[in-house]
Amino acid sequence: MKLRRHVGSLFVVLFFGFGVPVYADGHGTIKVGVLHSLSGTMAISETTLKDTVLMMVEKQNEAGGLLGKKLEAVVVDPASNWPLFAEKTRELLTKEKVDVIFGCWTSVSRKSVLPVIEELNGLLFYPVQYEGEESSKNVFYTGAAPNQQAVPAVDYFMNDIGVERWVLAGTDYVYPRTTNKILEAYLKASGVSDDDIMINYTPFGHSDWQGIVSDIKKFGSAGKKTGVVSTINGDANVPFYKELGNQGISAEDIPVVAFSVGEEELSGLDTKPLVGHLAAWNYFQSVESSENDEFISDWKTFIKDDKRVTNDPMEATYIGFKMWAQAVEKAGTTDVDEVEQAMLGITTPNLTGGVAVMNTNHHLSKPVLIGEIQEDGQIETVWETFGTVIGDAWSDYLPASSKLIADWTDPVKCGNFNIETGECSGQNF
Amino acid sequence: MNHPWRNSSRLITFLVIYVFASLCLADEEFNVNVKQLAGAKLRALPVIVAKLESSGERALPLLRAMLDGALYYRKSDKRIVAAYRTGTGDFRLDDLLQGLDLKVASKREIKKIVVNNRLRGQIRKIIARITLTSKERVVRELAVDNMLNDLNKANIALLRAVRQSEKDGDILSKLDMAIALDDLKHNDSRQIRLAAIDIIDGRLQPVVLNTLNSLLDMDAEGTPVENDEEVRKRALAAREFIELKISFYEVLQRIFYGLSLGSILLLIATGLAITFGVMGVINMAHGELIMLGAYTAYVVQLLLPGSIEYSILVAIPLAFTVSGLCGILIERYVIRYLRGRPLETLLATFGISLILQQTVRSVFSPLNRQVISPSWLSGSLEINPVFSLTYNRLYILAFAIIVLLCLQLVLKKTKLGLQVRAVSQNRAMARSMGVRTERVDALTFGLGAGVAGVAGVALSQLTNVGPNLGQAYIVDSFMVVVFGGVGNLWGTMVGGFTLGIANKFLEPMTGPVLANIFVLIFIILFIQKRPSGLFPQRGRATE
Amino acid sequence: MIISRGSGIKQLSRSVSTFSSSGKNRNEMVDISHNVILYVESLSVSFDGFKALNDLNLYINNGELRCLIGANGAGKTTLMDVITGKTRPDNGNVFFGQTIDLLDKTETEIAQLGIGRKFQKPTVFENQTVSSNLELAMKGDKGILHTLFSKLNSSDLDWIREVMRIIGLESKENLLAGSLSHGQKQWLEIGMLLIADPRLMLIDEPVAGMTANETERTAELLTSLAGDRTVVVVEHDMDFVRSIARSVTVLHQGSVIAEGSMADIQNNPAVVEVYLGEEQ
Amino acid sequence: MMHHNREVARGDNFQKNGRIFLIVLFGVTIYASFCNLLVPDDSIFHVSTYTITLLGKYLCFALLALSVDVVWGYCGILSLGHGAFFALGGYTMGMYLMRQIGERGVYGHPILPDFMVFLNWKELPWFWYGFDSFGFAMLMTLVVPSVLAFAFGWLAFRSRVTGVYLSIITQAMTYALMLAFFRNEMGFGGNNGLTDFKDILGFDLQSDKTRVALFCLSAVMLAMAYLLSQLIMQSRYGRVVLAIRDAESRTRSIGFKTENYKVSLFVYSAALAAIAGALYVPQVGIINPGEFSPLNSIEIVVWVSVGGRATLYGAVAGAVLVNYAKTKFTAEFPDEWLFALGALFVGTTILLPKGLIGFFDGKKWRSVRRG
Repeated sequence: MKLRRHVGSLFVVLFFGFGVPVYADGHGTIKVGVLHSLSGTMAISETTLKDTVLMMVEKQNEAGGLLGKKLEAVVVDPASNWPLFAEKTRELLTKEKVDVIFGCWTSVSRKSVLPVIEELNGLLFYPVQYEGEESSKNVFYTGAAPNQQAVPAVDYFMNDIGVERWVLAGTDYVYPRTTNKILEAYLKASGVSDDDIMINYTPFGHSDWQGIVSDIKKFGSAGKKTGVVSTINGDANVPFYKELGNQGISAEDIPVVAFSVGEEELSGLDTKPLVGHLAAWNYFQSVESSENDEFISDWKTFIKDDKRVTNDPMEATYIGFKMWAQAVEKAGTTDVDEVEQAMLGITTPNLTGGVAVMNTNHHLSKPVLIGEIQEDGQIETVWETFGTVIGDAWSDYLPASSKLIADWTDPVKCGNFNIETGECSGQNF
Repeated sequence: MNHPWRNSSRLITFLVIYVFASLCLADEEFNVNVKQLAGAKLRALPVIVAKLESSGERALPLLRAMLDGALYYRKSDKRIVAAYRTGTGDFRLDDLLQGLDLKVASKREIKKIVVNNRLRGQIRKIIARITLTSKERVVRELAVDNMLNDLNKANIALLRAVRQSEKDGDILSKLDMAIALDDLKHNDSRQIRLAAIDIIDGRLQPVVLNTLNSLLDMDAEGTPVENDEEVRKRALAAREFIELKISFYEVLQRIFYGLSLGSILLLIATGLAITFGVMGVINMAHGELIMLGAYTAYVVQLLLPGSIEYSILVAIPLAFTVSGLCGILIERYVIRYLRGRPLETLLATFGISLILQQTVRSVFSPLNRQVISPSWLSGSLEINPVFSLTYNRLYILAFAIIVLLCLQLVLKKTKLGLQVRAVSQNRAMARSMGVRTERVDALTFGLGAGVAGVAGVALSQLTNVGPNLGQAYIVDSFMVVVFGGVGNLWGTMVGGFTLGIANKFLEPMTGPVLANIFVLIFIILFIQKRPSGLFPQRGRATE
Repeated sequence: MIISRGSGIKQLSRSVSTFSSSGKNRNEMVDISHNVILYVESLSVSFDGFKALNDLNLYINNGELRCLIGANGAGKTTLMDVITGKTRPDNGNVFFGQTIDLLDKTETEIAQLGIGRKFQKPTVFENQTVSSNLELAMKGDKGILHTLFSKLNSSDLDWIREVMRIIGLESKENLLAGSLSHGQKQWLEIGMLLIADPRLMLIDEPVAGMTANETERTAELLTSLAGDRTVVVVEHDMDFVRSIARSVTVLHQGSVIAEGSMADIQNNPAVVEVYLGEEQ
Repeated sequence: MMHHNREVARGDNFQKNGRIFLIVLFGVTIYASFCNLLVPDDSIFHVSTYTITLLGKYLCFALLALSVDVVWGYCGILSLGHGAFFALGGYTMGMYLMRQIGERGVYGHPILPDFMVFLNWKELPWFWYGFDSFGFAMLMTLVVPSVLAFAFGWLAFRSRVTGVYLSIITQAMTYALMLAFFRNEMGFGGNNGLTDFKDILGFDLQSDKTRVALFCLSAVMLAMAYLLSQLIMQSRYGRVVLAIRDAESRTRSIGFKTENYKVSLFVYSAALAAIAGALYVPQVGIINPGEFSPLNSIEIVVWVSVGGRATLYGAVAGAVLVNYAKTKFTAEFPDEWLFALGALFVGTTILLPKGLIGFFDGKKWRSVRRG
């Protein structure tokens, strides 16, 4: 009969464990949810962002908190498991009752979170460069849209380096696919012929680049200046650059501009073979400004490691956090709807100088920088846009999305408003 | 006929004065130009750098430092220096003008002269032009190679001039080729053009093929660029020959890629061939043991910052020890209790793999760690312009085979090997013969784990060193062992190379993902035909 | 615990005849017109160069009780493996009766033809009860759908009880087979052969690890089985062989070196040299 | 001699524990549904929708674990690729849900799902036809994984691939499928998979009632699968399966075509896994190729092992327990939870070879003996 009791008590425990609501000490604090993977494949990138949010919360509390309350960070680990992202979002919103969430890195995690955050009317700040094609009422996108990263990079290649032949190399997932679709359309619109574009996709974590690099070498030996636009993700970059170096392809022969390689990735690899290759971001650690100096020194103090670097998604997190704090002050509440409206038009200084503006499509206006990778793993700016670029939720270069606009002010109030039919489709609220 | 003497002495006097004066002037000009570098905007640099060319060899150290990104200026006096990071994080300075050692400076005292790609390209060309007459053969050859990519009029003139004095056969042949290419494009004489085709026939440099291609192209009106029928025919034949040669070397190249991928598969699978093949333990933590090896390489470089060149050699035995000890611990405290339950070792070792991953993540942070490739492992052995063998792959290929041979020696020739084989064949009998089976088990597992660690060192030269390193390889390594035949090291080797080459030959047709999928499907089907792999262990004992 | 000796044998023969009449008419399937039920001709098997069977010839008559003896590695078990389809030979023929080529058949088909085998190491289904073991071995439709829906009818149950009595395990019906003693497992295994009503029984070392008493009972059991069915026994225990054998075949290094009655064999100089000689 | 008693009582025990399990399952389902829908939010007894979706997920995992237990626990086939069947079931459901979105996608395309629109696909690939019908989709949920399981099992079991080899090729199978589904050209949404579902059979997926209904449905399916599996395992078929697990060659030698048994059981198990996947997808709102990852499949096996093999309820308990632990750990020790999980796996394998259920079972019998 003991078994019966055990099985029984097991279920009773589970049962009450869920049935009894957790009375969070939510009266005196504003809760900030942190939804970044701390284990699994994405931990490598996302852990840093968790620490960034924690640092921002600490700073804000030192400065007296918000609305007279202290901030409290609630950290969970969605473990690089996409359905778990949705579950943890629900947990943060219903169990922990957080007022805002900073989180997600991959597009798929954001897509997984999206229905939940819309259903429960939460607020998510998404700090990573992504493929665009989205604008949700409940999400603010502080990373770059393709027109704030990829398109300027191609412009730079075309006009300043004189690239005529293009390799679009990417990991096979949505961000590279979409970005390359946009770039392909953009290049063709600029008069590049099909023969001069080579598109190549590889799986996640691809490590054997011998064949592809030699294909690129061959493609690049046709006598025209060749450039690689890389949307290769994460871990696959190291073996890719090593192979480039070893096969004797230097940045002068065939430069590579990457959208996913930042200071943090560089700190984990031998930069020798990368020197001279490029990266396009909205932020480089090397940019000299007083805000940046302060941010870097705060970060090094917070993380207690003088060697740690800063990167673009950290800046995006920083901007998002600053904007949210301002919006809460402005709205006088953490109520999502009011904060959402207060967010529109909020400005905050960029770490690279100038100001970032939150547009009505929930995307930022930011400057675009193109830099060359240096021996020390830093990226030196070699080119930057004149002023800031407004983030496009919907690309002008994709036939289906060129008809859509996002505008969260009256009278449109829609993330995907079709200007031809005048309809607002696909909203979950 | 005394005059000449007088004349010549006058001439000499004149020359000496002239040279001295011009040297002084050049010196003056050089110094002025160099001074401009300090604090110059990136946009202004190309003009300044272009002026340096006239200073010839004098400018070389400076240009080379600039190319390496080591050119700085001292904030205090705007003096141009070459700065190299020392072990302590400070910089050692060299004054490029006076050649004086300025000793050490901290990062704050100096500022880098930023170089970008375009500038690097420009500098490389300048260096090539300057060093075209260098005394060193290697430098001259490099200069010629660099100029081949940029055959403009001025360069061709320079090359033609150098052609007269050059003695070295290899360099001469390259010079001839460059001149021939120019002739082919610009010379009006049919004879010379035909001779030029003869010269470039069979050359594999991309510029040759490109020139032939453009020669054989049609222009905008649809008439051939080359209007001489005979030349066109010869050019066509030459192009075909070159393309044939290229495709031949491409096959060789593919085979090499396949062998190199196979050597990676072999390395990661060899350890498993022991733990899984000989002991029957399904070690899901195998990948993590590889990862430990890679981290060992990282730690070794951390501890010996001054000797990166040898760090890998130090890391190999250390990684063997670290992973091996870890393996012995796993055997001693986990696997020992699961004897006879092979499928359950899978579960326990899966748990261990999670623990090891998280341990590494806690100790070293979840970020990737930097393992520097020593220079002898970088670059490639260029056999011809379309066929080269990268050194790191070449060494790893050799290394994989050496590891396998050593292991084979250990298993066949040593007492431990004898005992290992005895225990794997008949445990009870071995024990009754006085073999300490428990010790043998621990050592066998340790051996397999150690080899995994060694594989980790090799992988650290190719890919990221991070907590997820091992996961990426676990499925592959099991496939290789099963394909080759469990318990058979030669099978593992043949299996690894076969799969590697198959993968690389499929890749151009299907792309890397489908190639991988096809190889997996092939293995699944193969196992149906030969349930015990390529080289099965036969006999009643296997039933 | 063990049924009394005399009545056991009687009941056995009775029950065996019950089985035969209730089973399918096997003569239709196995052509034994020449009175030979098993032909093994020029059979060779090698493992990694080791010749386990070397050009072996063997004929077993219908209804015979034959003993195979030979030293370790003489090829006895391999021979059984080949007959039951577990091992494929390099060359040679194995015929069941005149017409059925066993080398064409799978293990299952061979079993369904009525060739039963008891393994050297007793293999019963240790996690199932004695009656369940017998039920599984029972003759009948062995297809998936049948086993999924079939229930034991009363005559099936009678059979099972009958066989349990024969093998002396009737009181152990609901015990786990794994909890039986070594000897009991051997009997259960013989029972599993018996309940399938086989034409030919191949029995590998039936008395290994048995007490003298158990051995004696097993000898009686096997002797009583022969006649209506053919029994081939592989055994090391010479006393046991002597007690049951009517004819004996001696294997050595994968070939037959002698065949005949026990007395013949004992006097055969070749056998004395290679086999009995070794024993001394 | 304790051994004997134990076995005599085993069948009985099996049924009794099964009954307890079903009662608990029934109770929890009714209680949670009631407290979610009818008890007001502010009451202490209210069960949040979060809890409902969580429980729903656990039930799907429990069904998945059950399907692995059927082949592994009872037949000794250690499949390290069962996640593939689960994911395929999930994809068929996901395809139905995608088609249900209709014009409500962000691009408002009447037929093509969003991911096809922005990748410039012009028309629906043939394999998406029919998935607008729920009946067809559900049929495919059963057919696709079953066909794969049949083809795979038929090849593998007929050539007598067993033990470790089988485990490793099942792993290869799911790995190959994962790579294939990651490819955007496959037409299943690549890495992002299928997401942004709106409704199922006309019911809004976001509403609490639909969630509760799906949760209840999961419970019902689990109970049905449990009962069916129990029936199967108690039939003679079930005993043949056990016989194959313990002595396959003996089973073959008494005339059973063991490969047929293995294939049929494998197909049955795959179908259960697929049903679990189909129930899982609408509740978590996403299906993507990550579900095919070999590590996921290993985890399923770990659940069964932690719970206890060849008892059915052990697998269920293991799945619920490990996942509950994961939920708790990832929230409470986000940095260290892998240590705990890893230690749990190592610990149970070494210390509790029969899983937690075996541990309690053993305890029970020891106490009987003492008494």
